[in-house]
Amino acid sequence: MILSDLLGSEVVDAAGHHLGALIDVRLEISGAPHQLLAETVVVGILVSPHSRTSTWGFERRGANAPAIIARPQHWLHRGMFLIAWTDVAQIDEGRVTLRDGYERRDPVLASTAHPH
Amino acid sequence: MNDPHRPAGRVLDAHLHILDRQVLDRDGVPVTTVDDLELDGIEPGAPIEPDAPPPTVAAILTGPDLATRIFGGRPPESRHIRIPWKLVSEVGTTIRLGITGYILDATWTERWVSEHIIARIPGGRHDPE
Amino acid sequence: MRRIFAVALGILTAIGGFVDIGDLVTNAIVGSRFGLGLAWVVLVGVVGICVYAQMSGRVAAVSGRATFEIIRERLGPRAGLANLGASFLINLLTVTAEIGGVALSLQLATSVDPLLWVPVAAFGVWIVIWRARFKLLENVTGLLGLTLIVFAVALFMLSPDWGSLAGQALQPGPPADEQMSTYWFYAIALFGAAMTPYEVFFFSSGAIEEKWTEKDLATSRANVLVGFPLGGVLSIAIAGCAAVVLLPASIDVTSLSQVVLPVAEAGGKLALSFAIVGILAATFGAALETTLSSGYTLAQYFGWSWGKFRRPAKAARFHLAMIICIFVAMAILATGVDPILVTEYSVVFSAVALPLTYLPILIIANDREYMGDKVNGRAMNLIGSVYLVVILVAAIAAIPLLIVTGAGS
Amino acid sequence: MPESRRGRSKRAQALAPLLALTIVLSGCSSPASTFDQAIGQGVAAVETARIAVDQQLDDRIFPTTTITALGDARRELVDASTSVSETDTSTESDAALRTDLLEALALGVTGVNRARDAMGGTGSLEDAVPALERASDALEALEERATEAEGARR
Repeated sequence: MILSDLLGSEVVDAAGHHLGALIDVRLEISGAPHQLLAETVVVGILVSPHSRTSTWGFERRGANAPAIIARPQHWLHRGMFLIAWTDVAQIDEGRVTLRDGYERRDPVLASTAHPH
Repeated sequence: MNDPHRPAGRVLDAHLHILDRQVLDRDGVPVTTVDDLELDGIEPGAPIEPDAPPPTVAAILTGPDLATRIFGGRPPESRHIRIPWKLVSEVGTTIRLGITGYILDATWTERWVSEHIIARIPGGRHDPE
Repeated sequence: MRRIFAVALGILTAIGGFVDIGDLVTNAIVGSRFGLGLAWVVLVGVVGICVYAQMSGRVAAVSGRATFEIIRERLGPRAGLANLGASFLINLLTVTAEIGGVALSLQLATSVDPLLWVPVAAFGVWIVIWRARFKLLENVTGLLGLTLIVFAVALFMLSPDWGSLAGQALQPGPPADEQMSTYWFYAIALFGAAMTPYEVFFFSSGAIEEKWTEKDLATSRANVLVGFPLGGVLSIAIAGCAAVVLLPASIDVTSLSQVVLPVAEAGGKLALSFAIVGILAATFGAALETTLSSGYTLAQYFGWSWGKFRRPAKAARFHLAMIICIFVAMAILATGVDPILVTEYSVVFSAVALPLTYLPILIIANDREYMGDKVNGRAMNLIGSVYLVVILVAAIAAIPLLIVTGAGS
Repeated sequence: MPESRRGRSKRAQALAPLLALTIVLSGCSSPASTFDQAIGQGVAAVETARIAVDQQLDDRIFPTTTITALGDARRELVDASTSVSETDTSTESDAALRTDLLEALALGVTGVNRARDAMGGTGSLEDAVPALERASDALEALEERATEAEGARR
């Protein structure tokens, strides 16, 4: 599976109700250790109810400067949430189905400040 | 292991932090950009077992994947140029590889242009003065 | 001492490097038609390029990432490609205009048909890019370009009626025989000439060529904040000269020979020789910068190995792309198209393409993952946001005005 | 290049077909505006030539620069004549204006050519001055006439 096939997919709940669009895939560098870097695993998907465009990172870090860009971005992606991979029931072409009783989680990324 | 509330390692978002970033080799020489990522362990159209292991990042894709990401469609399987994810040593504002980029498939056009054109022009192999 | 020298050199090259064929031609045209009535645009443009260059220089020094890498990373491949296409084409137009400008200034010195000079100029540009060290190339052309100060000297020697010049500058608006739309068309052209994106691609990639770190930020700030405004003063002086000598004789500038007439009027052959050397150096320097910028933008978008600090064989596609650009520019000039006209179009389209290159820099300059604690402050974000609006308005208005005014004719 | 390069409006059309539309939209195709533009172009060229010749007589300019400036001026004059000759008119006064304008532009070309010849060693540069002055006067008179005609039309 290729990442860009997932991006932009419609996300629906178990009953088929539209929830939003998949705009990113959350990863964690935490799997089995490799020679150089630990395995990178998928831990969840980010769903935006109102827009399929990129967030330019504004939603996930609580970034709010400069306001002229941050405000429209926050508005465009209002109500964005994170779904744990364990809540994903099935992936089809252009469509992601969640399990019954899925949980909407906070999408904000813990600070990974890391200049180069 | 994959409860997003208690991350066990570094957490990042694939699109935001990896896609379209520069890939540099061990010596800091640009290799390519991340045109796409290959994920292992997702079977389209098949239900995901609740206890199935989570998908993993398998490889950085480059070459024809850029064109298909922009214009749509999908390159044939054989046309993908892959850089296995296990060669990655660091993910920051760039993706660093732990090896020299010169031997990778991803740099064959660079090698070709270098050997057949640029190196043949006088001065092409020398440092600027 | 060494440090003071480095700062002084940086400032001088920034002054010389600010003025290129676009600034020369557009300012002379505007001066000959509107006097100093558009001088305020140069001011707006200079502050804009300071803001833009300062941010991208800081991003490059702190994160080690050049402007077009960031454009692709933040906007994604599609918007990035649209941006690349536009920036690259405008760059190509600008390369063409600059090489044409070199040929025209050689014509002023020799009266030999510029078409014969085009291949010479193009070869000169290539060989310098191929062989010369980055620092050398930047400093020599920047310092020689400084002789353009003769335009400011000439303006004083012409002893104009300063009161009426100030009046033109302080009461902006078109003169009676010009239309409002033409006035605004040239306002955008002048803005585009001052804020050409290639300057920023070159500036930020240059920071990486010279391996800047956070320590160099103060130097970079001084270069930008002193050098560019002085370059702006030079631009206004060019417009002023045209306003004093050409405007009263109702000469609308259409050629480079007209641009230097006021200098000869004021200071005779000595001043004229300074002006010709200055124009030659400024256009040649800008030809180098724009050619390099086309290589930078392509390489950074596709993730090729680039940079003059590498030997050509280690940045092969980068060098090949630049060679192709120079050939295309030569081919365009060989059709006999007037470089002055190419220049006029290139500055207008620069204004059109600006928002997409400016936006990602503004975003990244606020991104802590890239910048750590060197992110934009409040004041910088305020002025950065104001300029985002200015740039957007100019870009949206440019094409309609181009059509309505028939390119200012 | 100088002979193949053309004046502003013509060159614009050659560069981009889009500009044909442009010129229609901006109303540049009416005889009056073509004439206005040609007069402006002619005045600019003749005045440029006069300044260059004056500076040459004062020895303030390099001969190479003078020759270039004269060449550029001639190109503009020829281009203005071409666009005027190719204009259809619908009134007597427009037709008369066209004739007089072509005459004035031809005077300008004569003056510029005389100056170029003098730079090449044939004849004296002083002789070019009166010719250029005549062209300048003629164009100025036409400028007034065109303004009056415009006033009458309104």
